[in-house]
Amino acid sequence: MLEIRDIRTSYGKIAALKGVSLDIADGGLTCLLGPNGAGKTTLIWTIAGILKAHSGSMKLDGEEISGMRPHSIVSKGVVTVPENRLVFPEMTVKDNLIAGAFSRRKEKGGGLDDLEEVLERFPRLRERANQEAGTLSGGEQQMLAVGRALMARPKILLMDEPSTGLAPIIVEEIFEIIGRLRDEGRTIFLVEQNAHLALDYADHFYLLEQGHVTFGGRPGEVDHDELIQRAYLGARKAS
Amino acid sequence: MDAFTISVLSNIGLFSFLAISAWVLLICGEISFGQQAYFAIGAYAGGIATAVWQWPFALGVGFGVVLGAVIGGLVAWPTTRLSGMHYAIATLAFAEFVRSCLNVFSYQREVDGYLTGPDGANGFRDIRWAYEAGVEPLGYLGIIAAGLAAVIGLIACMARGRGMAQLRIVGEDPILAGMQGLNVNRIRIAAATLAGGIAALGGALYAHLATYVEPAQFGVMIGVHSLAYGLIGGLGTVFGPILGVLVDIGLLESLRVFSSYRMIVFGGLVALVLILRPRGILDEKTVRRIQAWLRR
Amino acid sequence: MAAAVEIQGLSCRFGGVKALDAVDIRLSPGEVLGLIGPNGSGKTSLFNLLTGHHNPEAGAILLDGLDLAGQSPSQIARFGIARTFQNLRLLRRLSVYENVRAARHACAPLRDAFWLSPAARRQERDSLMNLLDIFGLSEKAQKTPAELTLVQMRHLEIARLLAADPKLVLLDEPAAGMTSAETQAITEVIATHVLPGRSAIVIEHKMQLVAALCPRIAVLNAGRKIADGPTGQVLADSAVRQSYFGAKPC
Amino acid sequence: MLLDIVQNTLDGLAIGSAYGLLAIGFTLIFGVMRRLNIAFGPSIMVGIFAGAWLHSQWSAGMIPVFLATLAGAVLASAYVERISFAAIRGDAALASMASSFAIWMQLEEAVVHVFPGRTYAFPTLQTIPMLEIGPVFLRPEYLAMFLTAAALILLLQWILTRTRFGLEVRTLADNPEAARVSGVNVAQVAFLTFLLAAVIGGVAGFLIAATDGQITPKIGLWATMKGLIAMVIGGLGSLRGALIGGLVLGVVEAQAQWFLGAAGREIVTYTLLFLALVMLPSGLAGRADAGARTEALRRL
Repeated sequence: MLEIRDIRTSYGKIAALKGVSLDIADGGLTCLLGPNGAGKTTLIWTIAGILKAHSGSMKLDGEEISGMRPHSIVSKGVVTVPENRLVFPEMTVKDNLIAGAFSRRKEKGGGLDDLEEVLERFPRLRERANQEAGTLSGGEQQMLAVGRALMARPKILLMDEPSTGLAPIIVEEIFEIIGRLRDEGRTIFLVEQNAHLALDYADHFYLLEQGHVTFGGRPGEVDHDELIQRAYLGARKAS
Repeated sequence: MDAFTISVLSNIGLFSFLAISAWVLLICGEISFGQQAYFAIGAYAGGIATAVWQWPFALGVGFGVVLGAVIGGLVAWPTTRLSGMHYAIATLAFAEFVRSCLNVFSYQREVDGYLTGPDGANGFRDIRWAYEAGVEPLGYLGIIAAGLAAVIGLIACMARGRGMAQLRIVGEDPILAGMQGLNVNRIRIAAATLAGGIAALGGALYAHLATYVEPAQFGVMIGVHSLAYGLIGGLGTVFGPILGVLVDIGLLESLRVFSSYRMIVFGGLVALVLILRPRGILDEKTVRRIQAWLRR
Repeated sequence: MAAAVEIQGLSCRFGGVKALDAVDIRLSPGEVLGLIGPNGSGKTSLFNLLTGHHNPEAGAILLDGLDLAGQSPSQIARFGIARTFQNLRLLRRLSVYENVRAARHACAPLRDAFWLSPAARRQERDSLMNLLDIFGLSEKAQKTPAELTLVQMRHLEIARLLAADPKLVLLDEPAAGMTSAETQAITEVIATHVLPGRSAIVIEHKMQLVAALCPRIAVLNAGRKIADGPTGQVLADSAVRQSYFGAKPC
Repeated sequence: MLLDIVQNTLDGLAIGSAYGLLAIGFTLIFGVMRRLNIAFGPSIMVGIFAGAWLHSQWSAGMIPVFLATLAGAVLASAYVERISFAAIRGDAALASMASSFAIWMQLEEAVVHVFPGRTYAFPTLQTIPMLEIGPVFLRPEYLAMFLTAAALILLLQWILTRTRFGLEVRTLADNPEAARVSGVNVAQVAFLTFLLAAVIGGVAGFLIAATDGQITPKIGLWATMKGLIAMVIGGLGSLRGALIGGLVLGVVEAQAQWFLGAAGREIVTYTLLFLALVMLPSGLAGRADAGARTEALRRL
């Protein structure tokens, strides 16, 4: 569905992505693993159009999306759930969700027809629909961020470290939600630190190190422990 | 030099004090809309000292500078903890407060048979030291240049010492500055004291050149102008604000051909410069490059 | 002079989220502690509390028996605590040299603001250039940080930290974004230049660095300390592996 | 004495409602851009002179003059936005402010060029007789000013809470990064917010000019000062605060003017402003300036 070819992005003179190529297949969960500072978040922001790649191409169903502005990319159906649960803290939960449907303004009903469905999916949000989002707990804010993204009817959902800063029990809850979304046949691209958990849900994964994709495959094809050893513990092993 | 050139150069010199004063605070990360207050304080205090009290010129100017610096420090003491916008408006409020106080400030004494001294909104006439001492406009330009050289010299010393670096670190990242052990509040108060003194020096010199000052001359407009000079000229060096003044007053005068369109032309020019160079013409990077080139 | 650190029952919260929950950590003089845990587990919050940027909700921090609670960050810096930052905190518009020199301006007498004798200037310059030399940055002294590579920026932060000659150093992911070889190099630099004569707490995800530098590690998870002890032992602990590397026990 | 105070309060509330509108214009721009547009007042001034021109040329009635005022303010604001905000990178807040000052000089010069005299006449509402409510007088133009301002604020409230555009404005003010990932066209919304602010400011300018009956180019400086001050008194970034700030400023000015005269009014106003800033930096609306602080700490 999304073909990324040789994307290079840098901050000032620091090259963060040094030619990244990967494919996000239609339906299913593609996972990107890698240590801190490898460029995972940079890749998400680049796909979302907030950072500009200075070379390379990104094709969504054959259509080039690199160079488009962020709002155009959202309206093409590539929607981000950013790290650290970027919600609108001073707006109500409901308004946060409505904000998710901005890209669908031209549709009949302004794209608000999914509001009920999203509230159905997250009963905790329905209870707090008129509360300010800043008053929600971390896990609820993460649900809200996912819900907001769903309001845009995404073709691809980009999720950046949904487990950051959450207690383990909440992380499991979030991953159950992600698993459910995958089972519904949605296309998800997940960046995650928690490798074991991510590999349990992933259909396909890539390993990003130092701005390069150094490994790609299916979970189970390789020894997970060895992979994690490599990605997170910095041990040098031949691949 | 003809009279016109001398008066233009004198104006450039006097505005430079005000511009440098605002620049010192900009370096320290603070936007002040109110440096004209210290300019006014310097002008009135210096004028009163020489014209009413009949002090010698140097002492009178010195009095103005000290008063400006002390008030600058005192005002900074409660305001430095305010965040950017609030600080800017607080300085504006203080400057307008000073101006409106001068509007009702009357202090006249009889000197040589004439009533001399500030008289509220009617202003303050006959600050005649230059006339009495027989200093020609060219000579007075020399005095202004000497004052400016002293200020630039002081700032050069601070650049060789720790002062300038301390200001810049606080201006760049006050939180990091704290973690390097710098007392951010104290440095900000010191910067405001310095800025107050510099503006007051300009004001005292201005009063003795003009011989007449009135509260209306110290409105917000010149405060915002002096802030803009630093931003246009560049924040990298003390010559930035002076360059800003040169561009404004120098160009304004030389663009007389444009007659009444000159503000339109100048405003457009400034806007263009800022689009191309958001930190002004002589920004930090350019200055470092020039320094490296000079060292070679 | 290395410092002894005692953290007792430290708690803090941000916007309703408990970032730290009754954390106790003791450090004897000269000891180096590795601090690990998943993202968001409160490691950086602990550093922010130590440097005085957040006030604890409860608990105490003692440095050589001196209570740091309520002290300003600048005061704490002068007591001898210095740190680096996970996201790098460099003065963007100042030169590399001025970035290192930033650590030398604290506590200077007022006279120094206006005048440094040529001898003092030369001495300062020599010592700072030596420091930059250790990190291979002396060539870049007049460049801005933006002209450095990520690895050089991390080195620069460590150089700045050393310029302050602190008693306790806090390193926040010094090897983030580095290759194994670069990690190896920075590990050696830290071991030879930073740690001797100092106490240290090191946050790091790369076990390569932690194992080489820290004889002891503590693990935070969701704001609580879940393990503390000799490195090998802690890493073998299944609870730690579970919280850190994922739910699956291995 | 007490009667005077009541009378002054009524007058002050009317003027204050116009100050409130100016402050709301500033707040909208500042909230969405996080940058200060000090050319806001001068843009309104352009509008007012456009209205005055229509009035003097064709002795146009109130409604065309009103529309011309809005149109002038909107056009001038659009120009400021393009040159000083859209063209300058978002992180160069100082440059934007200095640039808006440069444009201010341009606008003022342009107006002075077209209207070389000092003062110009503006159509007034004074044909309606004075209202008497017991012992208190109510100037009809003040009543009109207050009611118009109130209606406009209600309309703005409706726009911001009930329309899609309003929601977009709020997302941008609340969290620009999240707004971007939600598909908000940031540049477009910022531009439209600028124009919305210009309309609000234009109404305020029209009300003030129609009350005074005469205008000078100084009204640009005046509007910027009053708007900024009211915004800061109320607490940065809150629309409710901006309105409260405007009303407080209006009442304080009216009382001080009555009891102390023009010079005294200035001294009292600025002393109060200074003290309010130092003692209540979060403004009367009481919302702490937490935004800037968290922003700074987030980098840790």
